[in-house]
Amino acid sequence: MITVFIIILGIIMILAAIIAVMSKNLLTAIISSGVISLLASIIYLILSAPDVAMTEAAIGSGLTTIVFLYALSRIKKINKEIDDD
Amino acid sequence: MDTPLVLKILYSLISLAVITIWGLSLGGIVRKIYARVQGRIGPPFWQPFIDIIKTYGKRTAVTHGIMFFLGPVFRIAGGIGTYLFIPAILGSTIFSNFSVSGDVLLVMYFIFFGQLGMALGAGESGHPYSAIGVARGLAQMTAFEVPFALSIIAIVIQYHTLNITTIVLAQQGSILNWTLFTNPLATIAALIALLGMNMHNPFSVVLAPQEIPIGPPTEFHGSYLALMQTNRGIFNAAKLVLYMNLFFGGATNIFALIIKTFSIYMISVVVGVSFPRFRTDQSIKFFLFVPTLIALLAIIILVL
Amino acid sequence: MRYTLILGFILFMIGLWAMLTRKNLFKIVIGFSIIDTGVHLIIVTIGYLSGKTAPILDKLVTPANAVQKVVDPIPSALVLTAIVIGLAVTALMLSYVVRLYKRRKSLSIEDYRELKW
Amino acid sequence: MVNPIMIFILFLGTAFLFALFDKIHRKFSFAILQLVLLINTFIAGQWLYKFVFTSQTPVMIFTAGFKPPFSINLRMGLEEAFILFAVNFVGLLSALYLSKSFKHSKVYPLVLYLMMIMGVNGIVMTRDLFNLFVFLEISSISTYALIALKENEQRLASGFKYMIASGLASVFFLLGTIFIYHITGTLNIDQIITHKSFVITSLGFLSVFTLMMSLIIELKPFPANGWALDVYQTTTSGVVSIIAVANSAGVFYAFYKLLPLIPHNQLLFIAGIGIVSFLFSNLIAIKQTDSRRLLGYSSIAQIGLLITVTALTRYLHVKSSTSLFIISSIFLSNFIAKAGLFWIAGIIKKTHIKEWAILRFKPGLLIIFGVFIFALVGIPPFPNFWAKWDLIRFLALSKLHIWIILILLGSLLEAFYLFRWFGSIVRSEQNEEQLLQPAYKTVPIIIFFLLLIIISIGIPIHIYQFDILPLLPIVGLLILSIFDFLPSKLKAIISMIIIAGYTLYIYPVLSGVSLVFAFIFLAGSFIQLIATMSRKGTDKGFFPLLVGMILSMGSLLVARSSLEFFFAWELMTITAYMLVLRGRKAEKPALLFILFSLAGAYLLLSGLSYAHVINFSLVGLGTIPISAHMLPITAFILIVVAFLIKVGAVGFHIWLPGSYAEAEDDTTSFMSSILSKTGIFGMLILLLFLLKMNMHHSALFTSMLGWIGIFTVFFGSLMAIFQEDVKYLLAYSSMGQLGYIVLCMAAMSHLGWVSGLYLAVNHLFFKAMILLAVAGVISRVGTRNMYEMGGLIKKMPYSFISVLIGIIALSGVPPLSGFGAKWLIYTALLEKGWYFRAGLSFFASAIAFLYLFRLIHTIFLGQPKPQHQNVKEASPFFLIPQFLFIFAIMAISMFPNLIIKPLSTFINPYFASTIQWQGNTLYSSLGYWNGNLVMYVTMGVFMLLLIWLIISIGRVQKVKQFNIVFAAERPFKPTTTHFAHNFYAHYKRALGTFVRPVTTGFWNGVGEWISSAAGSIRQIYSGNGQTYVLYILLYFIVLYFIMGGK
Repeated sequence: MITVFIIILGIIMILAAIIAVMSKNLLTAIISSGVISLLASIIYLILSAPDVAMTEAAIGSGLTTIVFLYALSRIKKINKEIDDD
Repeated sequence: MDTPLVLKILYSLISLAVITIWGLSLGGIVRKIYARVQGRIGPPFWQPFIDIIKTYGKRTAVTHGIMFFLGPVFRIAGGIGTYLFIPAILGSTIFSNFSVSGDVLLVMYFIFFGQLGMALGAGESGHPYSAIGVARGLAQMTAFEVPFALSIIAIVIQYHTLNITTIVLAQQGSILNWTLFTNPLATIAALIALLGMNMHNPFSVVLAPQEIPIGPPTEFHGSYLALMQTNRGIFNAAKLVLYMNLFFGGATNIFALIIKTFSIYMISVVVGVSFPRFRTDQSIKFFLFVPTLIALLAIIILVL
Repeated sequence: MRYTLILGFILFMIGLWAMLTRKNLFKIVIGFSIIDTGVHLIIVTIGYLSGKTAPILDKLVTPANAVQKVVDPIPSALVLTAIVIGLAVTALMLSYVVRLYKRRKSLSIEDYRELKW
Repeated sequence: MVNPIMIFILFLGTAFLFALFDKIHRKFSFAILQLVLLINTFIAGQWLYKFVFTSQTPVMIFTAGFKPPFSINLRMGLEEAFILFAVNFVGLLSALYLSKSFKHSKVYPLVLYLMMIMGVNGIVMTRDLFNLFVFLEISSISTYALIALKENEQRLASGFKYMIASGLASVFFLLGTIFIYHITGTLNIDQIITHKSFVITSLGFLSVFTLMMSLIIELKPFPANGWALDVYQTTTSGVVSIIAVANSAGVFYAFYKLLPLIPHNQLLFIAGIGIVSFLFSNLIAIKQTDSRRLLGYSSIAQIGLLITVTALTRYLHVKSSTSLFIISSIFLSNFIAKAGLFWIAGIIKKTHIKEWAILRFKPGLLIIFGVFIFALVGIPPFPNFWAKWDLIRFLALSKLHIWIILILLGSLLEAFYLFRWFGSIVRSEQNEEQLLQPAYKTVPIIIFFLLLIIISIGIPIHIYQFDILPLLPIVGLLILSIFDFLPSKLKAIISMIIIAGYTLYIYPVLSGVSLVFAFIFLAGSFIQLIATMSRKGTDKGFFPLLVGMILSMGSLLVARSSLEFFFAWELMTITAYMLVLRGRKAEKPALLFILFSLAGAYLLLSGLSYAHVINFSLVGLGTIPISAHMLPITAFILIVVAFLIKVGAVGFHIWLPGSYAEAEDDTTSFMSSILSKTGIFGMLILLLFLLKMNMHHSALFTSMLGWIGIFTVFFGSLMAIFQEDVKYLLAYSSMGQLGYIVLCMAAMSHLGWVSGLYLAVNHLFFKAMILLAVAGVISRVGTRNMYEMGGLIKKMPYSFISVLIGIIALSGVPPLSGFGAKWLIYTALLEKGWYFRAGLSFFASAIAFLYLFRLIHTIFLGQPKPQHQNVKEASPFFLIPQFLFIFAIMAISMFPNLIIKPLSTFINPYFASTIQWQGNTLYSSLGYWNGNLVMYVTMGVFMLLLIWLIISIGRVQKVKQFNIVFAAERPFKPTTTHFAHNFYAHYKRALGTFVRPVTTGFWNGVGEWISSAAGSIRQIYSGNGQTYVLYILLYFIVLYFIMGGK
């Protein structure tokens, strides 16, 4: 039962990874990579590592995604500055 | 060999006088022969003596510098020295000269003494033809030196000595003991080298009168020239005596000496009369090819 | 749990593929973070031994029987550290990307290769 | 003892408080930073002191009160203390160097800086695998951040490449760690090592492989290192010096720590990884013109060498103290020199290596730069030299031939580009530029310089138990350096005093043949030093080097062991190189000189290492019984080639003409007449071994040597005659003359050796005379082209006389001493049965006439040039030594026994004498010669004829040189009338084929091939970060399969 669950999770993660890599849209890519981490934290739970799961969810998924998004916004800002010039 | 020094010097002077007269006469004879071959009457054989006396008599003298002045002295000292280091007649006290000073190596290298001095004198004369002549002469010398040295090496292998007297002694007894017969290849190579040494045709480009009027001695005149002419006689004869000792059994008396040296000289004269002149590079190639190979062959045969 | 191990490796490969083939600097960083996730997954899986519970002392798990009952806590500890380090590296990479972009206005790695040989 | 944990407490404690400190003042926080590093340096230093000077054993520090695996433990041992001391010290100095950058930056770079150094401290001390990972990451992350300290585009780009490459490597490290943990159940390195048998399983192998490979990747192996080079090239000097030395030191130590995990049979692969890196980095660096990138290549190469050496010493089970010494010496050389060079780069602020020429105007900095370069190359007495010596010795003992070849080849490549750089700086024509040398940048450099010097002097004294004798050359060099401000004349006198004192000091040790060479080296130098008094002003640098060179030649004589001999040999080489480099156009020739000399030195080194005897020296030779097989054939050949290079034997001669010609004129005289004989001296020792050993095939060897000798004579002489440049002519002439000596020595007979030594002494006399005379001439006419001279006999009669005597002595015309040499040579050769060699040497000696006449004619005779109207005689300082030599020549010409008798006595112990005396006549088995009588006869005849000429000719009228018989016309002008240019055109027509530059062509071909190989190999560094990641991946995979992973 758990095995099937893990397999399904795994397939979703792989798909998300592929999307993250292939997507033309950076935002999609960033979100997808966040999803991977999020799903990974579920797997950690199953693997009896609740502490890792929490950290992964908070840092790996949450904080990392925020950092990515911040970087993206900075780049957008730089672009805007150029447009303004 | 315990002749007192004064006596030794006296003997050497006598020996020297004899060889000078003979050397100069040889030159005269050769000129006569040349003339006859070319269909002229030619000068008398004592002409060289007349020339020398005349040139000594010239009173005007200029000098280009100290080396110019010393050049002819070097030249004739080289000639006389060469002769003095060769034992001219076997067993003769008078004609043994100063051969106790050294062996055949000494003679071979003393030959250079006069040439070097002459070259320096000619150099200081400042005449381009002199320099060209010297350049040619030295270049040619390096080439004929090779077969000559090789044939001497062959002789040394043969007789196990560098001592000229011992070499002559080894050739005594029969004409067949001469190096000419016991080691013909070395003799031939050395004789070809002698052609170069004597600077007769085809190896006369050093002095080539048509191209560079008389070459190195161009600027010399009067007593300088006379010294050189004297040397020409002595030096020629000295070389012939050396050859006689090394290849033709040496001489036990003055007549043998005269006959043998005359005959050896005739070889180069005959060749000289019948050949045109080589350019320097041609003669270098020639000497390094034919006679060198012959001499090498002589050594190889002896070593085997 | 072989599957999670395989999953970890697949993620690792995808990340590596991204790092090797994507020209966009952002995508390279994303690739790197995917690799990180994959590796973390591998580590946790290795630490997990089937049928054991989390290394937390409670009623069932007493200090006396902990060694038999719980999963190895060390890999988990490692992963925690690695996650934090991964975040730091990712953040630093992104800051480089932003600064590079500020100067060159390009996100393509192809545009940053004057330095060579 | 301070607990090493204090180090971390200090780092962390202060780092967190920095924001606070900074609120007070930047100066305060910076001072704290310095203080922390200083205290840490002190702590490490204290431990180091304990480990070195007391019998302190390594200690383990356990944290949290548990033993591993339940806690992390640290180790403090000799190695750790050593590295920590170095790292913290360089951190301290680099912080000073960066003080200005820190002043204007925000506060966090200070924190990052501390973190980075702390990371390295942690890497070194920790014994826990995961902890190691954490510290690696700490130092990496702070490095990433610091790279952008003063951000610019290139720095950012390179930093990004660095991050993705290094990030990938650390992921691998993590994977390896966890697999090892999975298998062994522990993270404690010592426990893992004790259970290392797991490596044989395929998973075990994979995990160890992954772990080690990631460390190796961090050590930047070729070709997976493009990212590192970019960082080296772009990062600011203070930071890059830390990255290149401190970070690398940490990672290297981690590698060192984990190396026991590698199974014994895999160690050679690891060594191979290192050597590939060493070779290829050095190869590619040849093409590099960017100074920092060049230093980067060199750093990578040195790290590669370290990897190789570490793996090899472990492979060979070399005694740990020895292997530690070798590794730490190589490590230190690179550590100090590289940090110093990167710091200098920050002062120069020029990228292109040619632009570094401005260093020329900062003599102090230039000296330091040179010392760092020499330290890298392994010139004595710097640590690398000793490491090289021990290393090659062990490799030779273990018959790892290929490794010797590769290591020495790589070293030679490295020497090539480093010396090329050095030469181009010293000899460039660049104009002076303002160069800021702020104290905060200069002080670290000077401190490292001094540190290097102290270590370099400490090693020979403490580790090799050198007494003062072999170090005297360095002492002499230093003494003269102190007096370098004095005028040349005074310094020449000081030098003479030093040499005289040295001679007296070593005199008791000398005997037999070493007396002959002492005479050549020391007395010859002493007399020639007079000529150096003609130097104007203070002429800085010349005398220290010269004295260093002369004394190291003396050192060769009194060396007691192979090491002392080699030490002196290398010292002599480097001082000679620097002297050559002083020549105005000597950049290229000097490079060629040092390359060939170093190649020779390396051959000598490997030869000595293969020899089963540690007493390769004349003094040492007497102290040991010689037995067969002491010198295997390989050793013999290697050593003999080394000496053949030194004498410039044909095939190895291409360095010779250029360096003789382009060196300063008085230097040339030293080189030709004295220095070249060191090769002969070495060969003499070698042949003595051969003689006593009864080696198989020894007759064949000496026969070959004889042929090499005679061909050297022949080609040297032949090439000499076609030279227009007088110094080239004399250089080739020297080559020829040394060929004679080789030929004579090879004859291996009493007469052969007597003639060889006779010629060696005679060559000193006449060659020094001619060269000094020529030096005098050149100093007056300002050209070396002979056709631009002419007729100088009237202006410089004394110089003319010495050249005249010189050429007569050289050519071998009786009655001067040269004939003695010829007589001895030919007699020896004919006795030996070497007929063809004798024939060829007759030819060569006739050829010598050609160049000698050309020499004297085109300079002194013929038509003078109008522009030399007012030329004066050469300076008396040139003339005095010449006349001393003339006197010597005259003495041995008149009384050959003066020299031949003692020589014969010296040779007697080795060969039965075949010559005897009767009065003044010398008898050989073949002939005889009375030099005395020849002299009298010649002089007598000459004087008589001279008197006769003077009498007969009467009054002579002196005419001008130009007053010549010229077809009744005057020639156009004297200049065109002087027949001098292309003097032997006809000879060239006849024998020109023999002087085609075959050898030069060959060596040029080799050079071009290497250069183009370097050019194409470096194309792999495409500049694209992704490519570099790919390389890392491929590197991983390929090596995995190569090393037998399944």
